Amino acid sequence: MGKKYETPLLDELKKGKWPSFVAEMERAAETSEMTGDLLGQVEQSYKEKMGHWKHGGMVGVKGYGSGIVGRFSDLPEKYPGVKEFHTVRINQPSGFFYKSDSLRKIVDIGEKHASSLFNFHGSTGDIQILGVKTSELETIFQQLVSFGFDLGGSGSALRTPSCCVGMARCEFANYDAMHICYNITQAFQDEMHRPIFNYKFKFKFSGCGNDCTASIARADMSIIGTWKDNIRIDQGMVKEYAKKMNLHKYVTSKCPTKCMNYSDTGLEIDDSNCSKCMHCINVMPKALRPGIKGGATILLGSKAPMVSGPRLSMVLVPFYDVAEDAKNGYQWFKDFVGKIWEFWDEYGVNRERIGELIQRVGIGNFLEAIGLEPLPEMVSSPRGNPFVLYEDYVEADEGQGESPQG
Amino acid sequence: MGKKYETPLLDELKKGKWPSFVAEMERAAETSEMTGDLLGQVEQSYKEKMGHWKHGGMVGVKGYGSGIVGRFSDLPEKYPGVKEFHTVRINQPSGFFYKSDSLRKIVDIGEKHASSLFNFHGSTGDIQILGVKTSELETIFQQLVSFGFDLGGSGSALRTPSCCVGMARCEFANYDAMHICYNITQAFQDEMHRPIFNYKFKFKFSGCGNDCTASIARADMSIIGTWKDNIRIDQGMVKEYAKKMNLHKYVTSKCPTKCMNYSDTGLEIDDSNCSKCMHCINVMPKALRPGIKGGATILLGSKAPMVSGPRLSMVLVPFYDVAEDAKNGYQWFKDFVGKIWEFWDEYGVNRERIGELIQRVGIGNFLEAIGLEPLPEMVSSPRGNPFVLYEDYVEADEGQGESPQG
Amino acid sequence: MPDVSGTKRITDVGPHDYHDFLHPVIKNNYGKWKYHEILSTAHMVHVSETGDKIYSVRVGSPRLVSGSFIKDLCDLADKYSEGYLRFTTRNNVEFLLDKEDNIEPLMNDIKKLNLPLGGIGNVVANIVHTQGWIHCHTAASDASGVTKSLMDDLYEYYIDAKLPAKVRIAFACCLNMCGAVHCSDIAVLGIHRRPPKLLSDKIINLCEIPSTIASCPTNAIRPDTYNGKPSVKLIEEACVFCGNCFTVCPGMPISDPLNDGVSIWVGGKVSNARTKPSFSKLAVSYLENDPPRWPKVVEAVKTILDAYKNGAEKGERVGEWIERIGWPKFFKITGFKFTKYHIDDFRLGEATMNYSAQVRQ
Amino acid sequence: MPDVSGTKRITDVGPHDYHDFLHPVIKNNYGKWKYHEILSTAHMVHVSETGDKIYSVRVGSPRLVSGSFIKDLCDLADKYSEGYLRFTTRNNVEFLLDKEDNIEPLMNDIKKLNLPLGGIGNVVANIVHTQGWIHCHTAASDASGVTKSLMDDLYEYYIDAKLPAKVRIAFACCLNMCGAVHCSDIAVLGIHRRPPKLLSDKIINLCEIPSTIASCPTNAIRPDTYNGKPSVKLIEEACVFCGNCFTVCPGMPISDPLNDGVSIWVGGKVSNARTKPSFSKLAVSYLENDPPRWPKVVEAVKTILDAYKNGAEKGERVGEWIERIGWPKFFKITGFKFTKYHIDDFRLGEATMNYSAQVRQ
Ligand code: SRM
Ligand code: SRM
Ligand code: SRM
Ligand code: SRM
Ligand code: SF4
Ligand code: SF4
Ligand code: SF4
Ligand code: SF4
Ligand code: SF4
Ligand code: SF4
Ligand code: SF4
Ligand code: SF4
Repeated sequence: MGKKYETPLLDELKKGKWPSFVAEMERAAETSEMTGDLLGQVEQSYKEKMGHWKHGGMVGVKGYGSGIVGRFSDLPEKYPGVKEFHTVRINQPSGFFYKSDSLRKIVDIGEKHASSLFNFHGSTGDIQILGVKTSELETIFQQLVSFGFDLGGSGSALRTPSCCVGMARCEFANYDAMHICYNITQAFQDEMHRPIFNYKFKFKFSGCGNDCTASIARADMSIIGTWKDNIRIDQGMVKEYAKKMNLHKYVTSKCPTKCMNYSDTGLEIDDSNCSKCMHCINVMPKALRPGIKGGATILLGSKAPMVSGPRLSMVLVPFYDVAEDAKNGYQWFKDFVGKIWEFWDEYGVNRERIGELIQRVGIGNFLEAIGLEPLPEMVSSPRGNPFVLYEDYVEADEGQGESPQG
Repeated sequence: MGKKYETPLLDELKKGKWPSFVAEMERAAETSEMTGDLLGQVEQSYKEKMGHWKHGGMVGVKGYGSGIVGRFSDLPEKYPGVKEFHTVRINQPSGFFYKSDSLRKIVDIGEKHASSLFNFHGSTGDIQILGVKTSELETIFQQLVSFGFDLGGSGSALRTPSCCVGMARCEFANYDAMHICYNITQAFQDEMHRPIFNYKFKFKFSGCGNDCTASIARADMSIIGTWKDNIRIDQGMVKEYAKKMNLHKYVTSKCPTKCMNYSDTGLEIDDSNCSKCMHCINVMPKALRPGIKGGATILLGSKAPMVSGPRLSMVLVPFYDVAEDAKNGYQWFKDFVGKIWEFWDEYGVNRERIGELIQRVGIGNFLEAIGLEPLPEMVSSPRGNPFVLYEDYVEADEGQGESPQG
Repeated sequence: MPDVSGTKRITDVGPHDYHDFLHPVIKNNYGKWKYHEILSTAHMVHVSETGDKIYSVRVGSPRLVSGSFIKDLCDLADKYSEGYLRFTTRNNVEFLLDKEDNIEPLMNDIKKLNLPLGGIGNVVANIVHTQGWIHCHTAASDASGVTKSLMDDLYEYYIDAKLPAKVRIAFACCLNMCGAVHCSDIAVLGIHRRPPKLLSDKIINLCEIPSTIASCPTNAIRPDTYNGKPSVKLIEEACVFCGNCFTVCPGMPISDPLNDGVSIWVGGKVSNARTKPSFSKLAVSYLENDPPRWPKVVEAVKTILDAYKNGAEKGERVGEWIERIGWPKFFKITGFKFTKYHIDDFRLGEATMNYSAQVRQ
Repeated sequence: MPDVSGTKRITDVGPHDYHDFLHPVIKNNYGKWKYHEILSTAHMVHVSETGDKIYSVRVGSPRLVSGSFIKDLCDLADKYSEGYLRFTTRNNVEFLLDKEDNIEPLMNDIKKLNLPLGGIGNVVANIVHTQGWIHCHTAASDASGVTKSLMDDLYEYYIDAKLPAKVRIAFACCLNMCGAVHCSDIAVLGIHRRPPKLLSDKIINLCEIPSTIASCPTNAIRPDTYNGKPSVKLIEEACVFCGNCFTVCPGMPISDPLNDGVSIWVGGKVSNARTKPSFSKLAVSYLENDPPRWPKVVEAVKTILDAYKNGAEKGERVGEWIERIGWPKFFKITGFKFTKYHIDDFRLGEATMNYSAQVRQ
């Protein structure tokens, strides 16, 4: 369709070795006029150093409250193609695995009914089709469903859960992250598509402490693989590694709990003190493997800075036996999440994430409400200040005695 | 004078190997009737599991607002000897050094004019004569002054400064803690004896990072020795130590900055990365010594829990050249403290310690007010949240342009 | 459960079942992988207990791509990996091959497409970024442009493993931080620096006043009235320019070309390996927006990366390196100025002071 | 400067000049000490660059002592150390000798006085403690009694060096913490557990209402009126029993024999050696007062000490040991119960949660 606007600034970004998003926009513009206008508007943003999108706007498909992010240009006359330029969030398959046929179908939709521009993937995990007009939403949705894809989350709802590659291609996976992610997403379709929460809620599943989904930083509930038994050691391979590197310097001395010892007799690990950090295994993957009694630690509460500062997730359940629960369709997990959502629903306020709520009401109270025992695993250390809110005191037969201070 | 009351509970505390305070009280009771009554009252406390002292009470000697802690029994009829049982706080000499003649004189005073009971020493550092009647205060004071002792601090005043043994008997001392402590105490007699502060203010001087006065935990200003140059190494002695212990395990691997390396060629230290923690020197005092360019780090703000939780002191001046300032009568230090007190005076509220104030007004503002540059040494790490209060912005010729969001 | 009988509009089918997308070798060895070996920055092999092997070839992507880009990938997958491919959590593409012989031809074809081969091992990983001026209304900077400028300059670090450990860079265009900026080795963050405007006519008509007030982290927004209707006023001195009020209330726009820009953060991490996960910390408090190539931002990131490369020990992440040498030295060798903005004065800020006499002199 | 002419009352002479109290060997070698050697738990030698030596003999003291006690010390000093002696920052006594030959006879005389020789090196150091029922009005427990009971039981640890490192125990009788309880290896803290009584007649007459309200860490005290005069009321559920209101206002007594008692804290330290200074952390949230010998307190401290002695590596302070084995194990081996009281919910409490997947299983 040719170039509609001069874009000298954006053109600069076609140079260089890294693949250029500008080139991609131009490629997309070949099949979509909307994208031609997008190039024009973005060039103007580059000139003026500011964006040109209006504030928000609610759009969606029938029966869904989420999955579409409405977007409108504040220069619709100048760039009519971006007057409406919504995003359709499509729930990605577990582990971001695809076969080419499905991908082509998704691309077709985006080329025919939208801007031909995509995000593979959004930060939460969705495939995003950018540049959709309101009028095209239902068509796109129907087509997606027809070959087994559905919308992801947006707004005050469960957000699209995601997981690492896990057991599909990683020897470190301690539980089947892809399976539980799929199962849970299917089970909570309603919570994802019809926003009734106080705010967003995110799950991310990582198969081990390396946390390749960054769940501890950006999931309200982070499910991170761990194990209960001993690290499996192949002493022969350890010796091989020792030939190539200083095991003391690069392995044992970096163990956070100092529970390893390497000597002529081999590598010894005090597994009762190992905090499953993954370091030694990462460095010597041919010699060490996590134990076989795999499971996950469940952590709660991470999020971006608004309103009270950034948060990481904190330990809630030190060991969750995922494989055991899988036998029962993850019923324990679903009930557990249900209790948390109930509490959030009852005590949370509008736009309050679960991590903020817990901090506001006190962790002790939260634990009591959802029926968890306080455990030292939850803290990096116990309290250091003496302001303890002891909950009850003994009363004497006070009518009789003197008042203590007379 | 014999035993006035049965004290079966206290008697239990005369048993055992550790010297008994009850036995001491009984010894004191031999020369002071007051202490006989104290035994009675304390026995009653042991029976009832509560104290029998009234709330506070202002007493003092003429011209002084501090140095005496008033104390009155809430059972004065029953135990007339403890009706008034005040404490006289006597400013200890630097480093708690004495000669027997002076000590005997202090004891004499306590035996003649008080309960014959003493604290050697109070937690802040004072010698305390316990059990003084208001009527005896002036006599005691006059006598003390006559042989060169004076009262310490109490109330909302400078509290008795104290210091470690320092250069007098410790090879680790990086500056003359006893000298500056003495000089500063002399200089601030008025601030110590006439309470005009918002609350108490404490100085503690420790000659090195071992901090044998626990200054970092309980002094509003903690002055802790450090050095600028290199650790002095006697490689021969290092080898001797190496024969007796695993230097790697007990020395180098415990260095907090991992700046040491021990090998056949000897011990190497990257002094630019050494944080002067004292560990290696502590373990091998015959082989290692702090550098010769000694000085101190000045830290601010530690205190007990009330009202907002316990605090440790934080770094304010990474390196204070004490010896240089000594040439000038510690004038820099005095001016520096003066600026801090001025700020505290102006912005602090009643019963607000300096550490609490700084936190309330913001460290940046505090630094600006007292004229210190912000330094990375002051923080364990820079901010992790993006809520930065940038102080000024550029204004365009706003009449002309469009308002940004149109 | 959705009604799929056809009589009702089909909804809630959920994500596609991933089993349909798994390479047969992966299906057969699911959960049985024994170890992996990194063969180059662009490919690795995973070996199963059964002896089976799967090769992964990794390719960089700008994430914001055209349909043609995806179709190119599909063509390659059809040619070399029976149509199977995946994306990584940092938006790289991975082709999954069971035949070692296919690796070289695949790589050659990728090169023909001018796509970068790399991203595995001790590299600068693909930058996680957000929408920016391309698509978001609260952006204080552009995302794709900064990312592209950085990756062009850091290209060698993506294709070669020259670093002591992996370096994860993230970009977010506003404090909402849709990228994992708060826990990245190096992060670039779009920031505003001027309080929002109060468009009172909009505020009284479009904004829910209590949420608007509650949205402010520093309590700078106070209730007020305008034309007799509930509105808000602003304590400008307390504003930290977060833009959260604008997210809640369209009547408080905060974008301002003269004052918007980016800040740079370092030393965060997510993994639990060795050290605990940690936040990124403020390194450079402000750099102006200078599109199209943000040279100052690129230079600052380069400065950090060079210092890290020269100073860190093998296996040390950026934050671990800085902790070892100390923040004073970090500021010294990078030449960045430490200011009062670097001292945390927010919520848990007190916990970040140096409460010790451990000081490098 | 004080007027010492005699015409005016002499004031502000300040502390006695320490130079008068320094042993000649100390005076001559001031600032020249080269190294020290610990010869036993009761004596050490400091060697000067000049070759001079000073021997220090350390003796335990209950701190609360009679005049006779001090005179006993003076007699010994006169006999063996030319009258010179000092006290330590933990209330031990140190005789300073230049003659090695005097050490043994001095020690023998000390033994005759039944005073403990020890306290140097890897011992339980003398307990820093406070006033308690002997002299303070806000005490929730006695200081000297608990200290004596503990030291009787820990005597062997004072005279022999059986521990991995030095253990500093502190006692404070209320949350004012006049001992350095908040940064001790093991700390015993007197606590109240019942809200203060409101003696309104006293409050309106004796208390300054604004300071009383400001004294409360949890904002549990609110303004009120009583008999038409300004007074306060109490939100009992918010009270954390700190007693600070009583310090400010005699009308709010908080002592209550049935509920007062002690809590036990572990793992604090002050020195900067190896690890940074750190707070003591809650181990046992409540033990009742059981005078005269507080057996449960002694038992709990003993439990910690035994676990530490058995588990720690040489040179590890209590807190360093616990950090290495992890708090879960600490609670397991001591048998202390971890409760919600152990989770910090005050000011910077959030900073103490476990924000990592580093968990021992
Ligand atoms: C598209 C996406 C960025 C991207 O380029 O990938 C995105 C885009 C937006 N985010 Fe986000 N967020 C996206 C992932 C995230 C993440 C990362 C994650 O999920 O792993 C975060 C940080 C983690 C977290 O949830 O805290 C994130 C934290 C936010 C916040 C701050 C939330 C908070 O509690 O602090 C907001 C503000 C809000 O919710 O109003 C926000 C709001 C927004 C809005 C909806 C702003 C708005 O009101 O219009 C953006 C729409 C932009 C657009 O043009 O479509 N976005 N957002 C990501 C979602 C794509 C997907 O579904 O896969
Ligand atoms: C005597 C002494 C305890 C001892 O047995 O050694 C002591 C005793 C009292 N202290 Fe203290 N404090 C003593 C050292 C401390 C210390 C330790 C130190 O100075 O190194 C602290 C902790 C550090 C600090 O300053 O924060 C300390 C923190 C307090 C506090 C809490 C202050 C705060 O800001 O949180 C109070 C409450 C107050 O000031 O009202 C307090 C109040 C008191 C009062 C005055 C309570 C009162 O209102 O009557 C006590 C008088 C008891 C008495 O019977 O004489 N005392 N007090 C110590 C002073 C002796 C001396 O002069 O040498
Ligand atoms: C493919 C991917 C998972 C996925 O489901 O997509 C993945 C795959 C692997 N990761 Fe990862 N990680 C992936 C994102 C992550 C992330 C998340 C992120 O970067 O946003 C993290 C946390 C980052 C952080 O800490 O900030 C992550 C932290 C690790 C670590 C821990 C590194 C460390 O020492 O801190 C390891 C272990 C290692 O590299 O030695 C690891 C190791 C691995 C291994 C070796 C696991 C294995 O045996 O297969 C994989 C190849 C590593 C490589 O790329 O060099 N993976 N890995 C992700 C690739 C992203 C990319 O395209 O660059
Ligand atoms: C005499 C005294 C100073 C004074 O001015 O009175 C003193 C004297 C010495 N201290 Fe200390 N320290 C003294 C209180 C302290 C304190 C304060 C306290 O306990 O309240 C501390 C901080 C305690 C803490 O960290 O909680 C303290 C932390 C140290 C350390 C660091 C220990 C560690 O590894 O954490 C050393 C180094 C060592 O012991 O290896 C040390 C080393 C020393 C040396 C070896 C220094 C020397 O070369 O002379 C002295 C003999 C040690 C010994 O007693 O075993 N001194 N020392 C104090 C004796 C107190 C007592 O009677 O027990
Ligand atoms: S999180 Fe662990 S299991 Fe998952 S991909 Fe990363 S290394 Fe593998
Ligand atoms: S996994 Fe981590 S904690 Fe466990 S032994 Fe290895 S390095 Fe140590
Ligand atoms: S603080 Fe340092 S200089 Fe002072 S006595 Fe202790 S070890 Fe010696
Ligand atoms: S003093 Fe501390 S930081 Fe310095 S080299 Fe010795 S152990 Fe390391
Ligand atoms: S970071 Fe801010 S500007 Fe960027 S996409 Fe997210 S909400 Fe929009
Ligand atoms: S920009 Fe942020 S800090 Fe400023 S007024 Fe709005 S919400 Fe408050
Ligand atoms: S700790 Fe409390 S009770 Fe004990 S002396 Fe200090 S103020 Fe008094
Ligand atoms: S005891 Fe403490 S918490 Fe309770 S009311 Fe008084 S000041 Fe407040």
